[in-house]
Amino acid sequence: MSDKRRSLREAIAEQVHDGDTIALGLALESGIPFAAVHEIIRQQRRDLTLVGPISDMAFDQMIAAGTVAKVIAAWVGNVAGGSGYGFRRAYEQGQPRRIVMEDHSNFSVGLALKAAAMGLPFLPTFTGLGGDIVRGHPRIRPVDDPFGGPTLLAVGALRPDIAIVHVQRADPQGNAHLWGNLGLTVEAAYAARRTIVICEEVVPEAVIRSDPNRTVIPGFLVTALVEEPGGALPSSVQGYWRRDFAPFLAYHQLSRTLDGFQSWLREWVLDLPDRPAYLRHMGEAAVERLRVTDRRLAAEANFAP
Amino acid sequence: MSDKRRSLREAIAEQVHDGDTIALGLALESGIPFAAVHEIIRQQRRDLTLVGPISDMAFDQMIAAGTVAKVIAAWVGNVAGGSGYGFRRAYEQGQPRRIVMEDHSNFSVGLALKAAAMGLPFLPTFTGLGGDIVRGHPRIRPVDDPFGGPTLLAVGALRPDIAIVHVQRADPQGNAHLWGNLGLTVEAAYAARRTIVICEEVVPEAVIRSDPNRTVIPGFLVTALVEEPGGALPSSVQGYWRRDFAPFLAYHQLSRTLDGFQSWLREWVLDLPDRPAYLRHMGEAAVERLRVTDRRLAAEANFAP
Amino acid sequence: MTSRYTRRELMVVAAAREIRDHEVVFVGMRLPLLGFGLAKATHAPDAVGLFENGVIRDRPAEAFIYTMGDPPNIVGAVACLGLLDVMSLLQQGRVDVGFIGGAEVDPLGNLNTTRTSSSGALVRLPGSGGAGDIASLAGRTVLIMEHQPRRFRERVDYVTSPGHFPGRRRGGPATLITTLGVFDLSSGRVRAASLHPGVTPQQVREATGFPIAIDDHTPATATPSADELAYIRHADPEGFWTGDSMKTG
Amino acid sequence: MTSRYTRRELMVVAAAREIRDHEVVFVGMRLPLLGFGLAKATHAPDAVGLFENGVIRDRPAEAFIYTMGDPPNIVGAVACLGLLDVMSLLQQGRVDVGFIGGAEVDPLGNLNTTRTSSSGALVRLPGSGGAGDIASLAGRTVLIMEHQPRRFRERVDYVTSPGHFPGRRRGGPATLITTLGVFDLSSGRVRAASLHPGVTPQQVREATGFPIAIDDHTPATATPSADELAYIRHADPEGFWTGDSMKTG
Repeated sequence: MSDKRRSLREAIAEQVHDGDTIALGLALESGIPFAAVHEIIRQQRRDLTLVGPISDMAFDQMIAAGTVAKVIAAWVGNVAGGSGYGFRRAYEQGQPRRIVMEDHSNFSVGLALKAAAMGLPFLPTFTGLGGDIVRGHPRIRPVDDPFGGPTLLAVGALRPDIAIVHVQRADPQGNAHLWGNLGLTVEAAYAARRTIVICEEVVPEAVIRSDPNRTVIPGFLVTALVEEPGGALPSSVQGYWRRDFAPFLAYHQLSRTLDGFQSWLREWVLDLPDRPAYLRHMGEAAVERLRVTDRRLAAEANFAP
Repeated sequence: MSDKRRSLREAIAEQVHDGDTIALGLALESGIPFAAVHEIIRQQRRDLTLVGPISDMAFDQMIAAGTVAKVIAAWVGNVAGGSGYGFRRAYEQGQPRRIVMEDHSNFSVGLALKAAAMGLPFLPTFTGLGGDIVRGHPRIRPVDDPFGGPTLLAVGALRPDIAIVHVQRADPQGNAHLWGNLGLTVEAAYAARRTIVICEEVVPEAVIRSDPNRTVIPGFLVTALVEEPGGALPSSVQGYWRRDFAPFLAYHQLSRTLDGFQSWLREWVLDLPDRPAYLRHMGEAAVERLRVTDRRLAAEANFAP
Repeated sequence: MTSRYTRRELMVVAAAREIRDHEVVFVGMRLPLLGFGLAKATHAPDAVGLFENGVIRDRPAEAFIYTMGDPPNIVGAVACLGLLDVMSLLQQGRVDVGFIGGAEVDPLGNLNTTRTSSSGALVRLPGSGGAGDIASLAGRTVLIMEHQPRRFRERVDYVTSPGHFPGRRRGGPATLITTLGVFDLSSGRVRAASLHPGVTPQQVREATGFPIAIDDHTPATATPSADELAYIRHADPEGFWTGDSMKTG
Repeated sequence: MTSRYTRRELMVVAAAREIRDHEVVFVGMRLPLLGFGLAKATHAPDAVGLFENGVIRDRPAEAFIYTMGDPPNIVGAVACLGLLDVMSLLQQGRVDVGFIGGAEVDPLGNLNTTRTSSSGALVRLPGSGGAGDIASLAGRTVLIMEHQPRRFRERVDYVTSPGHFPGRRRGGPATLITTLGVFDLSSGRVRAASLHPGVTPQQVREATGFPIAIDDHTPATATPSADELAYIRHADPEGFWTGDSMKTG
């Protein structure tokens, strides 16, 4: 089988292009691929469309760095602090550039990805009726129930060029085990033309095959596999990393001003070559405080035939 | 929390009524709840509508026993032998009674359950276009794509009165762990008004909570929990029971004639009070040959926070 | 006797009282999460909680969580599904009550968390998250708000989470819990059900940007019992969510 | 030299040759499953196999399986998903080729596995299973049939698995592998691509219930190599699927 391993720099360089539609932050507050977000900023991608449910701080950073032309999401901000100031500056003042916002609810953005994952032009729903999100929405239209029930809303399929997901482990072909929060990870990986899987550890295929029900993304959907331990920090990874709250609050404070954001950007993105350097910059003590060392193992599941 | 444990006899008596629409055999060839099938026959339910993808021998037995008025399925027969003679006698000659057949493909019957699971009147699909299954189908109608693409088919929601599923383990509240084949198990449990979970073992809740990603059916959807080891035999249960091929072939031979079926029915259903008696009638040696004693455990998954 | 408590502790108790036993609850973070835990610990031991990220719990996390995705919220969950799985259960009508909040509310119970020009300049807010879905699909919704004139508006600028509207299939706002009182929205009008101890009708009217019915016999919101306070302070020991300068009672 | 082989072994080899490397294959049971394993072992090491019950494998099961749900088919799978997950991938266009069989076929490649009156009385067949979905949605389909006049009909009684039809979105029957030969269906007509060794055009015409184009230069189906036979007999040691009275070659 083909080995899909790449460095994060290679994976972003090969697979993320200017103007691409990128789904990330799909598990909501956990497993956000911040290392990839920062590498995309370092590689100066432009005119990206970002897709996700609640993006936490990641979308705000990419918007404030000027990489984003459009956002398709249910919530953009900073879960710890509320508002995303980078998002607000772009939306309210066009700083550093104007962005187009396609507002969704978590359900509707999920259905848009699910429709693409199912190979359908749309999926019907009742969510949003009576509200302003769906009024004049470019991706949501009324659809009649052919069985005579009340009119529903059709959410049009959204097919990202690429999905970037962070998981606990994968084999060299990209067969990926993910546990804990799933959110919209599976739907996005199925829907996207290309999928980059970033994992805490690449494991022998026997580990993945020992529990095929844990494989949320089959390798044949994966176009690049990156082993990047701690690549989701400061967000959490079940069984591997605790959430680091301080950086969310610090970013929230700093990003109130453009200067503050620029200083954050230099210190944590532009002046660092890669994620290992980011972890060194955090300091070993800080990293070790976040590393999960306890064990609460899943109960045995016997697959013997 | 309320303890949902019942004997199989109690669960069928309380929850399965004449005329009910029952989904079972949802994991396809494995985990077929034969113990429940036989108990339903013993309790002489009538005018049932059966729902499932490929039912293997279970639907044939219920049809031949006269419990069934209608079948909604993609395939009815005996995977080991092909034709289901009980189904054929009922469909071709009305013996022991006429049945109505609603033909589906695996995908379309799955979408019918999924639509109900999602609280929707229908789900769109492209499957079946150009074929006879969908022509004049009571549950499948054309639906336009509101975004201007080609016309699709809408598969109408199918909400069973009850789903009966066999899993490896569950806690007393019915939170159920299932691994190996899933098929349409989850969709049916979500869609059904009531769900009977039959498990190999009731385990302490700590076992289930140690791996919440393995919980395919949350307990609040479960109306009765039955601990019935070997309740799926002769079908397999991953990690617990091998498939027993002989009974499928023997039934295939015997059921060619009505007399043959009646003799099978007496020996394996009517003359046995319950599943433990069925296992005793198989003989300890036969049962032990089928019991899985090897261990091929899923790789560790650490959920520590 | 009742010990001293904060307005937010009072709001948690009011939120808990909105949950009936055996109900399936779409739980938010902050006060509703504490309210769910309090209800479980008192009158609703068999309530079940769903989180929009796919987590299903029948008891609160063992450790304090800042977001629903925090690892302690997965540990001990009865199930951890996908977002669309819990949204499907919500759309199917399996969720009895959901809690939502917003930056602005109007008399129909419409909530705005998307954008507003109430203060003049356009302000972009984070957006719906799952709130619009809960408002659309839950059996009933309980709204939780800071009670301020600029937040209580005759008509919100943008309806992120729909309140009462003609042709609604199901549910809609039932109760509004604010920093000043508890209000009944079930009729599509705002009627004071109780005012927090020490709060006058006049204060409420001044803090509300639209006419509001407060009859003279409106009772005081029931104060937290010692046990209720003990639970809340165990669950939020630093007062991260329930701390409040204005001590009362 | 080629050792003796059965018609079914020949059909397995022909099925394997329909699979290209790196393709995603919707695998059936019996001969297609053996063909998938043979292709993996020879020219298509990176092919991936999907089963309609949700199993995804990149190599055949270690033990002989009678049904795709047998426990050995789960052991060593790369993924075990739901039925709708694999059907979604199929509908999305991620599946290059699928194998299906039937009781009756017609020149358009329509398959009937639902009901027939070809022999006079109505006979109810088991139905579609996943075959109708594969026929509708795969990038191309390969049909495998017993070659008998009553099965090869001008028009099948019931189209369970649609063949070529106007307005088809994608795919359709590409190849028909029978007990007598290999036929090209890609044009919407049946054209002999090869006849099995020892089979005459006359035999084929007599066994086919409709006119069929067999040009005089139609080659003989390539016979199994020793390695191919070795694989097949390792995978089906008892000849459960490939056993055949008529020895040839």
